[in-house]
Amino acid sequence: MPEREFLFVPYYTVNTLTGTKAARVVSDPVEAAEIIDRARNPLYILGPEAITAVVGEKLLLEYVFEIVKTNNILTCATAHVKKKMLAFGKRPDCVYDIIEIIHFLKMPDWQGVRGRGPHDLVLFTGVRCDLAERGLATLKHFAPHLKTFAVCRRGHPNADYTAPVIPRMEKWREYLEGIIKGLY
Amino acid sequence: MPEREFLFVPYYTVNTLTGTKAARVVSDPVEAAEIIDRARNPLYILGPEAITAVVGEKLLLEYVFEIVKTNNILTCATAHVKKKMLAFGKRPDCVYDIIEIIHFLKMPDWQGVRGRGPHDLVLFTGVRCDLAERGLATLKHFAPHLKTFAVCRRGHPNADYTAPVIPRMEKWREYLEGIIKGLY
Amino acid sequence: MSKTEKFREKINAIIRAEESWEAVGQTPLPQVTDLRNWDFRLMRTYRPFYAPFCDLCCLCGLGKCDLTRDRKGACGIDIATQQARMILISCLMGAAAHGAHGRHLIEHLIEKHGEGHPLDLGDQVNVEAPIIRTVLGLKPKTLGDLRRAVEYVERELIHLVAATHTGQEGSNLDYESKAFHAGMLDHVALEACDIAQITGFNYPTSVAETPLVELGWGTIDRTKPVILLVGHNAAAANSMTDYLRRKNLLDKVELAGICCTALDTTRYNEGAKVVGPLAQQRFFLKTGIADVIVTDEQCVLADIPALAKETGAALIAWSDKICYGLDNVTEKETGEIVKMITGEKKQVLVLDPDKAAQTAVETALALAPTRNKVILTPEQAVEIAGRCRRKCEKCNQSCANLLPVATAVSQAGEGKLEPLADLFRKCTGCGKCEAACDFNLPILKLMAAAAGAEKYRMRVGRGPIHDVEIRKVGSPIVLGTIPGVVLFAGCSNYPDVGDVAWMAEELARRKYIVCLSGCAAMAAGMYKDADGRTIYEKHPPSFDAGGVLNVGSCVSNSHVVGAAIKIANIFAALPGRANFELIADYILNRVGACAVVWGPYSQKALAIGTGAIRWGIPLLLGPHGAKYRRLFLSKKEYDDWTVIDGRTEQLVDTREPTPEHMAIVVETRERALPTMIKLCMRRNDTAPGRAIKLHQYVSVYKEHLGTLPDDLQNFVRTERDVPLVYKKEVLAYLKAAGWQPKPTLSLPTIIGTYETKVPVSATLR
Amino acid sequence: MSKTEKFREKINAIIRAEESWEAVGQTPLPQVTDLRNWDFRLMRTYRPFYAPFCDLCCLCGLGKCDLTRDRKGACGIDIATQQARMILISCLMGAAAHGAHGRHLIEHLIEKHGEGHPLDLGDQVNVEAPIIRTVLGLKPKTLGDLRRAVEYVERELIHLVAATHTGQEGSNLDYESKAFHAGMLDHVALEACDIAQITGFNYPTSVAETPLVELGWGTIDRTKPVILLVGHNAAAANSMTDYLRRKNLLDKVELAGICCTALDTTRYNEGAKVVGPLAQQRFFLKTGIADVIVTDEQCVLADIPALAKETGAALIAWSDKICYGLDNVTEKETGEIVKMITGEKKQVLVLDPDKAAQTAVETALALAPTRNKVILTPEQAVEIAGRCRRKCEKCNQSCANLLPVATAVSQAGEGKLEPLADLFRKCTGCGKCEAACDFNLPILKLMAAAAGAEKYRMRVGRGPIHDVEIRKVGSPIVLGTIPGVVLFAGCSNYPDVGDVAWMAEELARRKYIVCLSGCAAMAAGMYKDADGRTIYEKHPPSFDAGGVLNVGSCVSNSHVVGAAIKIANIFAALPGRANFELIADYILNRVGACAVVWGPYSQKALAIGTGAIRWGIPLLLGPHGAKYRRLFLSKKEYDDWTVIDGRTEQLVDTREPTPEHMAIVVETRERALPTMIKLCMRRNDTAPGRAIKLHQYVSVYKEHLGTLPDDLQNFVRTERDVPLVYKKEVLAYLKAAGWQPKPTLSLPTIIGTYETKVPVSATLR
Ligand code: SF4
Ligand code: SF4
Ligand code: SF4
Ligand code: SF4
Ligand code: SF4
Ligand code: SF4
Ligand code: SF4
Ligand code: SF4
Repeated sequence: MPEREFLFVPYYTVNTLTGTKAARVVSDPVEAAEIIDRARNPLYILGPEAITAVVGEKLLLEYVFEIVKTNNILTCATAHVKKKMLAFGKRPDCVYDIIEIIHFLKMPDWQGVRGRGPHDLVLFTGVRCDLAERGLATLKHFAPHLKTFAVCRRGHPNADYTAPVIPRMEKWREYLEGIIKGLY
Repeated sequence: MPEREFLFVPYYTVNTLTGTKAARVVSDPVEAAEIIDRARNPLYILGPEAITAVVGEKLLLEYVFEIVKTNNILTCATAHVKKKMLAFGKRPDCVYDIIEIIHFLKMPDWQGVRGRGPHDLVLFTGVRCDLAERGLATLKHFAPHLKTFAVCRRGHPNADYTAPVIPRMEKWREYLEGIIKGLY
Repeated sequence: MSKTEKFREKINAIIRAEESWEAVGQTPLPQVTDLRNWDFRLMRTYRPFYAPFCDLCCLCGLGKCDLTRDRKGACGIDIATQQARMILISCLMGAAAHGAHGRHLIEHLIEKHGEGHPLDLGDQVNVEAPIIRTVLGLKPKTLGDLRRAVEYVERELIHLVAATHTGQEGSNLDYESKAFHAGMLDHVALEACDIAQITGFNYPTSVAETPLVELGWGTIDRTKPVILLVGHNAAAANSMTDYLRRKNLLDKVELAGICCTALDTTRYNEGAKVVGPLAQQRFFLKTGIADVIVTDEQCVLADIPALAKETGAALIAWSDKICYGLDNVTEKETGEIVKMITGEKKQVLVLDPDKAAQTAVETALALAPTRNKVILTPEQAVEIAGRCRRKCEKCNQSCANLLPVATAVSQAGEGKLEPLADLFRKCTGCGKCEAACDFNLPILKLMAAAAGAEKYRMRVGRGPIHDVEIRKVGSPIVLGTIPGVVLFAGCSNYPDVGDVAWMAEELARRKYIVCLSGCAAMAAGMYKDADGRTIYEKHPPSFDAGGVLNVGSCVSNSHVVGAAIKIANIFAALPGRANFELIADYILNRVGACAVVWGPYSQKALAIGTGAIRWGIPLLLGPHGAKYRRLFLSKKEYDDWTVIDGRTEQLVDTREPTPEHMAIVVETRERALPTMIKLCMRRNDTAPGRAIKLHQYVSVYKEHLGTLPDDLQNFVRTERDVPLVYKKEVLAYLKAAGWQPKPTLSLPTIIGTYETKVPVSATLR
Repeated sequence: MSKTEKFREKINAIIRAEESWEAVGQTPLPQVTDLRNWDFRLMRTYRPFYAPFCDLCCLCGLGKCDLTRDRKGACGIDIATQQARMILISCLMGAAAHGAHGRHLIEHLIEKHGEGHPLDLGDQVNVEAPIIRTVLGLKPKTLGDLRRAVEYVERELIHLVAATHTGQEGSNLDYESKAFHAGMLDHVALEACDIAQITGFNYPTSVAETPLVELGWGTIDRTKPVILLVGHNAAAANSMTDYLRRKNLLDKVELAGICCTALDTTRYNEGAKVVGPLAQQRFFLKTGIADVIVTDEQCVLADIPALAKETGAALIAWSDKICYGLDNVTEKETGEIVKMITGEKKQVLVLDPDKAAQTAVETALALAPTRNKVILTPEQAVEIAGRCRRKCEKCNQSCANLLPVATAVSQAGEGKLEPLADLFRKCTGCGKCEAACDFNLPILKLMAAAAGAEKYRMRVGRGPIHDVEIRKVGSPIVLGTIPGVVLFAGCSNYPDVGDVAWMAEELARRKYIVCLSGCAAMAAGMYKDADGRTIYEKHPPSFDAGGVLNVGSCVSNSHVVGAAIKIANIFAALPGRANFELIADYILNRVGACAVVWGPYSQKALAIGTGAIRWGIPLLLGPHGAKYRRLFLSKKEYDDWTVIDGRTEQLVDTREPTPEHMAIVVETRERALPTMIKLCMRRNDTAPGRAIKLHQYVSVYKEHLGTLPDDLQNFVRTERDVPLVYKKEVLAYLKAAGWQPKPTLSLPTIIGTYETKVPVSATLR
């Protein structure tokens, strides 16, 4: 049976159920890798779930390490993530809490982390879902100059790109590994 | 290229962009015909666009006549549709304005048009889109005992079933004719 | 909390209970729950109908909450209660807008005239404030007394706003009762506001035949300096008139207005021009005809600063409601401000209407000669429209009024301008089509070019209905021989601007009394018959059968409700003072009136409409009204229509659904017409009266729906109700429909069918 | 409109300007735009940050409007302005809730004591109403004077509500300025309300060591009749205490409360029990322990009627804010009402707190013996949980707090109850998991069974900070040697209820002054150390370094703002009367205080927080706070931090981002701790003071983030600021970071950096 299609945005926008701008689902991790690869100056934002969530045998954080390694992607440690990163011998490129980094990202003239210039892609992993969603809404409306990608198995409608909803842990591991593979 | 998939409803409902209950798109007119066919006591609500919109060589109204004929589907003429129906020699089974008929349909114990018993499916064609959408929202929330089907080329997220958005007139004619063919 | 002795004393002092003009009734200065039983009684017959505008609630940090499939919010609220809560919030926005407006105007006029300044509505009006009298129990004599009325509104309002907080009311019915309260407060504010300005600015009052003024953007002479007034508070505009008059410049400068400021400016200065209703705001701003834009409050586009910059017009904002983030230059000298505007191109905030007025005039004089006001010609329009890629249809998709913009524009590109001109009459001016167009087509300017600069005329708002008029029409209205009073009020969110003139004309020629206000009063004037006459030039301006009245701006709506009250109070001599239920019951059962908001959009119009319903006046809304989320509908013949016969005090099952609904949305004007006629029927109609109403009903129904009314049996009580002309066919129809005669009552009342302190005997008199 | 002579006279009369306790400042009874320049100045540094909660606006009939991709609404509004408008609406709901509550309480107490009843806060408090004095310019002496304060709130409020109507304000900054105004009005209402009840009910005031009362649902003796009080208005509860005392039943009936009614009841009756904060409302109602539920107003679940029916508890609602559609039986005899409740199982509305009180007691006595209150045992919980199909995860998906419900329930099914007990501490009680579960698992009851009935203790709310305390701590706070005052306020929408106790403890042991109110005051008590002591039992209750104070209910938050004002007014002897800007500037630059709303949900908490910001007090919010939609953030070191040196009147670029933000959301408690410490830094800190603050900052940062603070260079001005313990590593770090010394100021002020009538010299005293 084919997947059912639901209509959220009809012909007349006055009749949209809510909002016409929803995230594009990136179901294929290879495509996800391509999006990351294409970015000139991506920034990876790490939230506290990254240091507690276990995926397969590893911390979620460790998958992110793999992803950022490939392209030398800059990282931002939010909340109290930094300490755990140090424990793995990694230093974040900057430390802000989630709202602060979003505040900077809103400014089109901000020269970005380490002054490398404006970021064109911002990845999110491990931020508390409801808070991330609000932050993504901020960027969606007030940072048209960049794209956001929610690498989160719960899915984020307010991002530009989102991982699909992946309830099963095993599939989530596959997705993450697929991205990493795609990046090499 | 495959159609892009957008995420409106993520894992956590607190993060839905919109409500979680959107219409299912019935792209295949054969399936549309099946839905109509399956109904025990459907009611077809006709709005004023049905008497002005021309599809191919005919009035939209005339397609509806074909649809209701097959199954002896009861009709409700809203606004000032009745007069035009009479001009075609057809009498509506009841006359209410759109809000009134919806008010009755909300009541689970209403014995329906001509007292045939509660309706299980309500079809809409030709009602002003924004008004229909509000009426469909009423039924979605307050008439869980029946299903709604928007036979409208602009699409209706608040219905249970909706025709897809069909900007081209030619395709719309095909869709309508497809339903009629499917019903015979 | 219940009212104790001490509290009662305080009330008595506020309303001067010792004054003996009438005995104080049951509900002086009613608080939030005092009329709750009345509201619940109304809702027993007229149930709230909800059309949720969204499935979610996003009002607090526990959400957002999905309320579909019987889900409740984290706070426990359900979808119906949430809708009612939004309704209350909207009504409060509306009531507050009027209340705040009233407070400012009253203080402004007290500054000028003193709080002891007597209210004077002329020799035709003795019952000066029927709403304030009935609701508060106060007979206001001075501007200071009007302040008391507004203070009452302020005092009540905070409790209603409080009730919208999360974790307050848990019942949709109670939210609706509170919305009714807000609606009633709104009416108090309206009345206080209009009486204040009539008194303080000497607006027309005891005369029906007010002057005709010019209407339509074609009437504006753009070779003169043009000041455009946008909003609802004419304090600055009237000050401009004074200033121009003092400087002998009255005919050198064009004062043109949009929305109610326009209407109220013409009540002060018949040389002022009315551009048109809200729907034309964006379009007119885009033409660049205005040299200076002066904004006050309400229904003013939020992006006027950008629009003004687009055309090089100056912008002066003077209300604390709309400051646009501008520098507050109130403390500076006028000359200096003018220099800032003309020299530095600054847009300014001047929080003083008199200073804003002088500044506007001086700026217009300085600026106008430097501006080049060129309007797009039809030929240019065709050329520009040629750039349209019809296939994209982005304009259509964004259209707030679902219009076929793409077709019209692309046909214009082929030289056919009619569809675009037609679009102009249907367009509500939202501007979304333009914003959506990837080719930056200036769609609104194209429309204007296609439509051309029409000129119309409109009668100046007359204010209150006169007591003598009431005495004259009281009887025919209550008996039903004047078939009804229809008030067209509210905004210009129309399917088609022409609808109002059409409906008003249809009713006037059927001898209804047609009252108009606000944007509707303008829209009604925007149609000319074959002889070039507007509706105002064709029909008498008196409150009598076939009359067509512009009562004034939105705040003047109070006078039509006031007329209904005065029918009870003056004609029927029912005691009105602090007697809300008694009067509302009278109106509901005996005054054949309804209110029509054909182009609803604003929270103010919702508040007005909701207030009207509490008074017993049914409300008909145009299609956009469904977005208000809530209506009040009966189940027609399936409902219980038992009332009390005031003479015998017996319950009588009338089996007669009148009025049929208290708030309904109708899709087309052809359907609206018979619906209004039905909504003007009352249980009290005498047989001849009902026959007249049914005559209209049948004739209209036949014309637009092709047959006798499908529900005729519901409204014929005895054979004597049957209109003569249609007797035979109606009788045949009734027979076929299994019709049975119904009881008729000469004193129907719902007092006594619910718990109230008002005795049934009070309805007698 | 600008203020004229006559208007000024009216103001003078209201505030009794002739009284000479202080000269009247620049802004007596400020109107909507009077403090706009101050607001705009704040927002120049602290820009509004918006996180839209929805892409649409659905507030009027022109919509709904899609505001994505720079689209504007039909009214011209853009997404930022629309967010600010929603913020204003929310703040108004909050301010109105407090204002209406205040009005009712004040009238209630005036009924009892007369309007001339003098305010008396005891011998430790002379500046009785710092907020009212500073904002209005009035020194209130009687209950009647508090009414004046509330009337001012009512008068202003209507203008703000009006501004939310469509077609009003077009600037997000102006909406924010209006929201600040609403927040400030909220504080006036809070103060008036709490002073009234302290005076009228004789609550503790001039004593710091108030009694310890019982907290937690385990403290409730369900063998007695149990009356549960839900809401924020203790009028009925206190009347119950009186009635029980009169009848000698005080120890025969359990009075238990949830939310602020609980807190205020214990201020009157130390035998009353506190069940817990809002988050436990649904859960406790589901246990069925309450025999009678008495609802008043605010933060009361909308579906209590259904919940009460579920357990067979009686329900009495007595507020006009929450009528639940119930029959109003206020006029009936108490005995009769009790019969309706016990006999007919009717839920009733009694709009009189005294009658509601008697009815509740009598009902509880009659009903309790007939009820069988059985609580689920852990064994039963395991059995029931066994029905869970973990795979469905519907509970998780609906969880408003994103909790792993499915895992907890299914593990419980396997006999492991700890995850469920843990869930209980994180659960905010929204009830959505239960509603979503297709197997109808009673998840809340399961949690309760797993968590067990804990017992805690809480100190009774103490009311105002004493003038003597202020004199004592004024200097160390302003110099910075007391590192800060942190107020934990607001709701219980926590990621984890344990966070509050944890943060409060961390701060108290670092010698911060920790104030608590409302739900936060309860949450802080819901943790016991190894010795079984709650935070209230470990720390002194005085307003001094290391003190932990429960100020009282939500309305008592005013006393902490009041303390900051009193530091300026009493300690620094700045004239406060009608001098808002002067005082707020002092607080912003010199009083190291911040407010924390860790579990934000309500519009009231938003209003309180927004008001605090206008006073110069930064706000830290827990993660749910992002749903408020708006924060105020600086650009840190990238911003311009120029201020004026009050002594030299010269501009000085301090390059020091303190306070760093005015409203920020923080994700975890570990991150919150260093953030609070930063938000307590002020430009005025002396070097020793700053060294103390930095010491705390460094130690906390190291502990939770593993290194020296990444922004340490921003807060070290000279080497003397460097904390001794970390001197070496800090200096090395600073060198590496390219740090340069910054100027220090002893009298920093932003007065003079924007247009204001307050002269810079005023800051000097
Ligand atoms: S209620 Fe309105 S603002 Fe809120 S989510 Fe729905 S559409 Fe958006
Ligand atoms: S008010 Fe109620 S329904 Fe709305 S978001 Fe808050 S908890 Fe949910
Ligand atoms: S401006 Fe007029 S035509 Fe254009 S989208 Fe709006 S309503 Fe439609
Ligand atoms: S959006 Fe512009 S180009 Fe496209 S159809 Fe409309 S007017 Fe033509
Ligand atoms: S009628 Fe409506 S749109 Fe027109 S001015 Fe009044 S409120 Fe505004
Ligand atoms: S208020 Fe403005 S943005 Fe909101 S629905 Fe109305 S027109 Fe659209
Ligand atoms: S009741 Fe508690 S666990 Fe259940 S959904 Fe709500 S917050 Fe989550
Ligand atoms: S919804 Fe019910 S059955 Fe499903 S996982 Fe949650 S508790 Fe278990």
